[in-house]
Amino acid sequence: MSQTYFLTKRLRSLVVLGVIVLVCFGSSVLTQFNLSQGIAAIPKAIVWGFSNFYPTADSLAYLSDIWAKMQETLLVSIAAAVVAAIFAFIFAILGSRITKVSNFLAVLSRAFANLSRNIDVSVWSIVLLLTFGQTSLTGFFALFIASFGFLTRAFMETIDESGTDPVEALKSAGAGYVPTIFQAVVPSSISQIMSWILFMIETNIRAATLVGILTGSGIGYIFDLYYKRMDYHAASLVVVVIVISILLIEQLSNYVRRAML
Amino acid sequence: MKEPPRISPAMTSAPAMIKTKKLTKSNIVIRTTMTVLALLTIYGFFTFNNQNLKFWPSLMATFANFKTVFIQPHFNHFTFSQAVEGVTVTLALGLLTTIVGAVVAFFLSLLAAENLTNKTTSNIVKTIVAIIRAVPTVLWVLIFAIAAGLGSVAAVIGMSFHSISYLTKAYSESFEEIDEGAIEALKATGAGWWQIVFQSIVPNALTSLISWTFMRFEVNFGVAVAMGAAAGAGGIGYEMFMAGAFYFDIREMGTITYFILAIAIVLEILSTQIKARIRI
Amino acid sequence: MTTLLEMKHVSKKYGNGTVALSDVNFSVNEGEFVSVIGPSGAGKSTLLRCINKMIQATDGEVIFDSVNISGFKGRSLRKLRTKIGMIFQNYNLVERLSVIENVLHGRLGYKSMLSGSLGLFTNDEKQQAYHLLEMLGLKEQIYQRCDQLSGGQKQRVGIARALIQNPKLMLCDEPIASLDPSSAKTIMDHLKNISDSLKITVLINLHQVDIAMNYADRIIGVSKGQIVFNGAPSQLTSGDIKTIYGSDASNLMINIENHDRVKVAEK
Amino acid sequence: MTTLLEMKHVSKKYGNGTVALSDVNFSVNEGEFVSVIGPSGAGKSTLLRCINKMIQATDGEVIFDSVNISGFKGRSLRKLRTKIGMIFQNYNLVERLSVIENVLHGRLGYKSMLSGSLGLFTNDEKQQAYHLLEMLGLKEQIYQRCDQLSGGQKQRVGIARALIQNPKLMLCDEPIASLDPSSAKTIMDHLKNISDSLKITVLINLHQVDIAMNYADRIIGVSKGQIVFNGAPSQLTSGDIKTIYGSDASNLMINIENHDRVKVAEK
Amino acid sequence: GDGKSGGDKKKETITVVWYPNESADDLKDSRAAIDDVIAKATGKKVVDKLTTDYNIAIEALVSGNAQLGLMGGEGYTEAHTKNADVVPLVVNSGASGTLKDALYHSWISVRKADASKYMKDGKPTIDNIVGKKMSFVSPSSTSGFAIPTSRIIAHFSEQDKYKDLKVEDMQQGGKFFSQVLFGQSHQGSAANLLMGKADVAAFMDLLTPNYFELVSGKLNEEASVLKVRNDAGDPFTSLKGKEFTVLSVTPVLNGPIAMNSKSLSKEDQKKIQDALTSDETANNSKVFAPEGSKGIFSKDGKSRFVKVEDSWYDAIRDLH
Ligand SMILES: Nc1ncnc2c1ncn2[C@@H]1O[C@H](COP(=O)(O)OP(=O)(O)OP(=O)(O)O)[C@@H](O)[C@H]1O
Ligand SMILES: Nc1ncnc2c1ncn2[C@@H]1O[C@H](COP(=O)(O)OP(=O)(O)OP(=O)(O)O)[C@@H](O)[C@H]1O
Ligand SMILES: [Mg+2]
Ligand SMILES: [Mg+2]
Repeated sequence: MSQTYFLTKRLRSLVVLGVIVLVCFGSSVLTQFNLSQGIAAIPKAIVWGFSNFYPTADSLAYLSDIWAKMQETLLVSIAAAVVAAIFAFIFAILGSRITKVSNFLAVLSRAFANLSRNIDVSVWSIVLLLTFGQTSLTGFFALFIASFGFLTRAFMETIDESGTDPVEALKSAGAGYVPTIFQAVVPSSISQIMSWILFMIETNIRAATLVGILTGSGIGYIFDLYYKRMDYHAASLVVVVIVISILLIEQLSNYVRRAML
Repeated sequence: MKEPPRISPAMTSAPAMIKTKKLTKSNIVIRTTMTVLALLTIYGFFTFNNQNLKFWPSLMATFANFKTVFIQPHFNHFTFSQAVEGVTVTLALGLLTTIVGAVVAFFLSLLAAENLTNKTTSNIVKTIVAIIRAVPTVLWVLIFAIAAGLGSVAAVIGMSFHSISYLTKAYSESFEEIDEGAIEALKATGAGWWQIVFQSIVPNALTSLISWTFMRFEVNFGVAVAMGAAAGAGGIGYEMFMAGAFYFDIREMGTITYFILAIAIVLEILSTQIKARIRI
Repeated sequence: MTTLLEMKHVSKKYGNGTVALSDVNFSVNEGEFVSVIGPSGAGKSTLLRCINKMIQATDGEVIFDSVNISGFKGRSLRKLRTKIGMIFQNYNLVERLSVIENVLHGRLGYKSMLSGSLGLFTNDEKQQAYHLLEMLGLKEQIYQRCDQLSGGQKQRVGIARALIQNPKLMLCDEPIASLDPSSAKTIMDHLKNISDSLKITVLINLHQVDIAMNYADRIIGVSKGQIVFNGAPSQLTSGDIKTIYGSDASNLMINIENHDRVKVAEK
Repeated sequence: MTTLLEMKHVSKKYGNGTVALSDVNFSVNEGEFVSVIGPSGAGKSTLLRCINKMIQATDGEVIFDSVNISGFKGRSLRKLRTKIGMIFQNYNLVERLSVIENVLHGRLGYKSMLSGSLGLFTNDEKQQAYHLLEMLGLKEQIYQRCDQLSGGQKQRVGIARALIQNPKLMLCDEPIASLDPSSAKTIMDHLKNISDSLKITVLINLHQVDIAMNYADRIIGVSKGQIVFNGAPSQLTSGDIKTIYGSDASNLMINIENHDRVKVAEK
Repeated sequence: GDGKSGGDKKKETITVVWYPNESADDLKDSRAAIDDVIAKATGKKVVDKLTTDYNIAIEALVSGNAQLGLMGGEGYTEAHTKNADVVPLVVNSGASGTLKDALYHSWISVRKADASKYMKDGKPTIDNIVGKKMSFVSPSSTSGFAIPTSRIIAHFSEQDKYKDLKVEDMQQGGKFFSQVLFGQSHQGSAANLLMGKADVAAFMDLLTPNYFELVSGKLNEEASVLKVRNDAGDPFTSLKGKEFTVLSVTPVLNGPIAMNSKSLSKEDQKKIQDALTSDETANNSKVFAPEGSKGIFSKDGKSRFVKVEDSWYDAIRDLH
């Protein structure tokens, strides 16, 4: 009776498992990754980390330098998220099913957001590096573009989810387009939107490290500097500062998120 | 406007001034957050170390560059097939880290889910994982690059660290959402812990496990690109770094950008499709 | 008696080809309480929405207050809509805002873009909102957030929002479908009360025939996009019900013989 | 008649200080159908769960099948649990899995870690599952996913899962609380049938006193963690009901005088 | 790609790590030629590891993840400090064919158009580089960072105002310089200057035959002017003909091909050393590129690989 049912089910699981193993194997060959080396690397790394990668009393002298850069990075991350949020909001309004003005604009704004979101922030950094050089602005713009793409999509979904109902009600009361946006769409989605912005700030701080390494600004730059100088004690201090900052920001935004509900 | 209200059954007098906005805690928090963020943004713009950069000319130059990047891509230092190879390597890096991450995260998340272990274990695992997550991926890769060697080993292990911690959080939250009853029922039949995990927890959470994993795969592709660029991990990202930061050949960057974009879009479509399908 | 609303040969065909209304003709007098009944998908919602042009009719004319509004657009349309209040099955409130803010939304049609966007309402308007809420028994909840209200309370906020528009006509699209019987009765009583005391014309979609018969001055039966009954509740026969609802009329468990005219609470 | 279960001075105090059970004593004979009734929070669920040690009693002894199981842990506990089937108000099925897979979960207690984890069941076990499902009228649904079943069907899957354990005792925690009356009757009939024909002892929490009286051989009344009634349904008086449920007994709309013994369907 | 079983495989391949400068695409043939010599000598497979970071190359040698590497002097001494098993194998000589002139030079240059601003009494001086935008190669580069910074510090610390000038002050803008860039390679640093991103740049003379040619003055003399060759590859393709003036020239010891002696058998060490120092290699035009062609090393007189000891690099250690 039930043999074929269980057999097909088991076969399916085996096929899925087989595909995963195959993909793993293929990827390992392609990237010349060697699992045994990889596993061996971990204890090695831990040993290396404990013997080299820790802040020393000497490295504490760099703390003010590091903190200054961390501050710069925090500000860049926040500014990029906030400015991106403003643009993203406009694009999301134009792109959302509920509030779109015309189909053409909606498609256009979606396409634009997709473009900026699907190209990694590292790509933008390198292009921007050519014109803005090693300045905070390079980092700002790189993060801005990436945030913009992500937030546009997030906002669009938020607005879509906030529902047509209040919009319909205001429309039927004779309210115009702009007042409808501000009186129905914004209040319905504001807490979600704020929550996305906070999330974006967190993401940006992480990405800023990468962008900083690529473009020579902020906390990424100073890590890179110490790292390339092989001053691993100072570099580890940078990591500590980053970790503490990110954990703090996470806690803070979790608090705000809960309070906003 | 209009005449005063036509409706006036016997009414008590209303307060002379009526405020419409009542400051609830949530409104206060939202406004404070908004104000603080706005102020920090403005303050940020004033403090940015722009080194006498001429803003508008630079911005215009950037647009010109974007135009070149997107309108005039070309091949120079590498061929089409090399670009495909680069993309494939990057994809493979992304796949590998996702799979390694998913497998390790699966077991860790069993320890991190409060309903599967005890609160202490769960908190310890969650804290460790949060700290690992707070270290940006690129730093993991760079740290491993020195400590453990070059190229893909460092890249895969370093990138996996972040995947593991991210997925551990996501998976354990999925596990915690599972109805206590599903676990209780199997416990009552005399099933052991692993049996409960594989017969109840996994099937129950499968949908969200898969959807989180795919989401992470999308992210990991981007990370793999970035690691090629920032940490020399190879693949298309490395080519991009060379083209952009070493050869200053933005037209070639355009080619690479298109490759990356194409894959990213394919991945997104794939992941949306899969998510839609497994939800059924 | 003056005619407030007249529909002449109104048809609506949706983009996907569904013919929701075909050649609908009827008129409503000022102060009348008219209930539209019909099975699901008959076109009741479409009919109501064609009146305030939330949906653009494909064909025919809608005459409101002696003006042919079929071609209204932009400003004139918005101005027209201030004269027509609308009440929804799902209340359609902005849940995160307070009760009074939601009520004041009914004034947006009268305001400039800027003051509307910023939510700057005059003291008069606020007083009016206050009195309406008092009248509807929501004095205590004025500053409460709407997501903390019960369904019946939400619908009363919806009514207040429509009333503050100073409408001549109220369109109600299944206003009690989501409510428990006791809240439903409260809402119907309020609507009847408004119609009686304020002389506001009410056009209401209902799917409970018995309630429609209890409250309405006139009943319009819609089936497959066409008006198949138009007359006083007392004229509605089992045969008509069958025409409106098709052969499954018995499933509706409607008991027409045996209904009492519910006394309308005079507050 | 042999005693299957005996509770001696069982008490349970939760971590937060709530005393859910205090000095509970009773015994259940083999094949008996015993119903536990009592108001919400009385300790019914706690009582049931102390038997299969899903909750560890703070004090007292539980004797099952002549063995004191109070100290059971690990393997011996799991083995004990295979002898005690449990049925839940919310069915507690793995919704994504098929009916037969859920039923086979009842065999997990008998399997090794590996074969259990991988879901490798023997042909015998599958046959048994099939027959149980057939008996419970779910032959058609065998390969259906459980999220596609109705509540009544889900509960029958739950019963099949418990039965495949070959239990001596079935613990049922409000098995019909989420069901409509007709499905509830089917489930109660099945349970009674199982008890009668398979000689499985059934201990069932119910909050409908009338149903308890219709089906049970004996009723145990729990109030505030203590047993305040223990006897045949026919001995239960309005006074007892009041003792069990407190002064609001009238709110329960229980009509003890006037109940018929429902005939148990013999399949 | 090579597959599994790390242990055995590792011994059959020799990994050579290259600095970012030598990782450039147009030096591929040159790298291959050197790999070839090593492969022929040992009979083993030789794998290239290209890097984007100096320190990854250094750490690779230190940890034994790579067996051989062409390094800078500064990088070598750091590697040796971290792990004494890292020792120099050979170094490329100067025109004499001996260690005596196994030197190259570190330059500090400015664009020719701006050169007049950096003149004092008709002679170039670094006095005016204070507050300018500076481009170095990488913090772990010898000629692109260590040498020029020590030169600058030595020059300025004579003045009271700059008495306490430290290397740290050179690494970040806003201290001594208004901005500090790192080109990540000598090519990158030079390009920073010629593209106008930096006012002053430090890089080495060895870019000359491949990318630059002399316009006036003598090579490796202060005040000499050079321009980008017309056939220069990236990153100079869009900078053809741009000119710059060398303000300061400091000699630097050539960097060795170093090895991690623990991860390479004695036998192989000898074989490689012999092969590299052979006449055959010295005459291999792919390894030592004659004038007009591109290579990692250029043929100048009798230039060849010669054996070198760790102590030879004490001169660099004295810099600190
Ligand atoms: N936006 C739309 N696009 C296409 N068809 C639509 C649309 N809205 C409604 N319809 C169709 O038009 C017909 C009439 O719909 P309408 O919503 O007016 O019915 P109704 O009488 O209000 O039904 P209900 O009682 O379920 O609310 C239905 O067949 C419906 O499927
Ligand atoms: N895990 C727990 N921790 C603390 N207190 C608990 C816990 N579970 C139950 N209680 C408390 O123990 C008492 C008995 O609870 P129990 O669930 O056994 O009652 P019940 O008779 O099953 O009620 P119901 O009919 O509502 O299911 C209640 O006061 C309850 O609040
Ligand atoms: Mg409708
Ligand atoms: Mg209970």
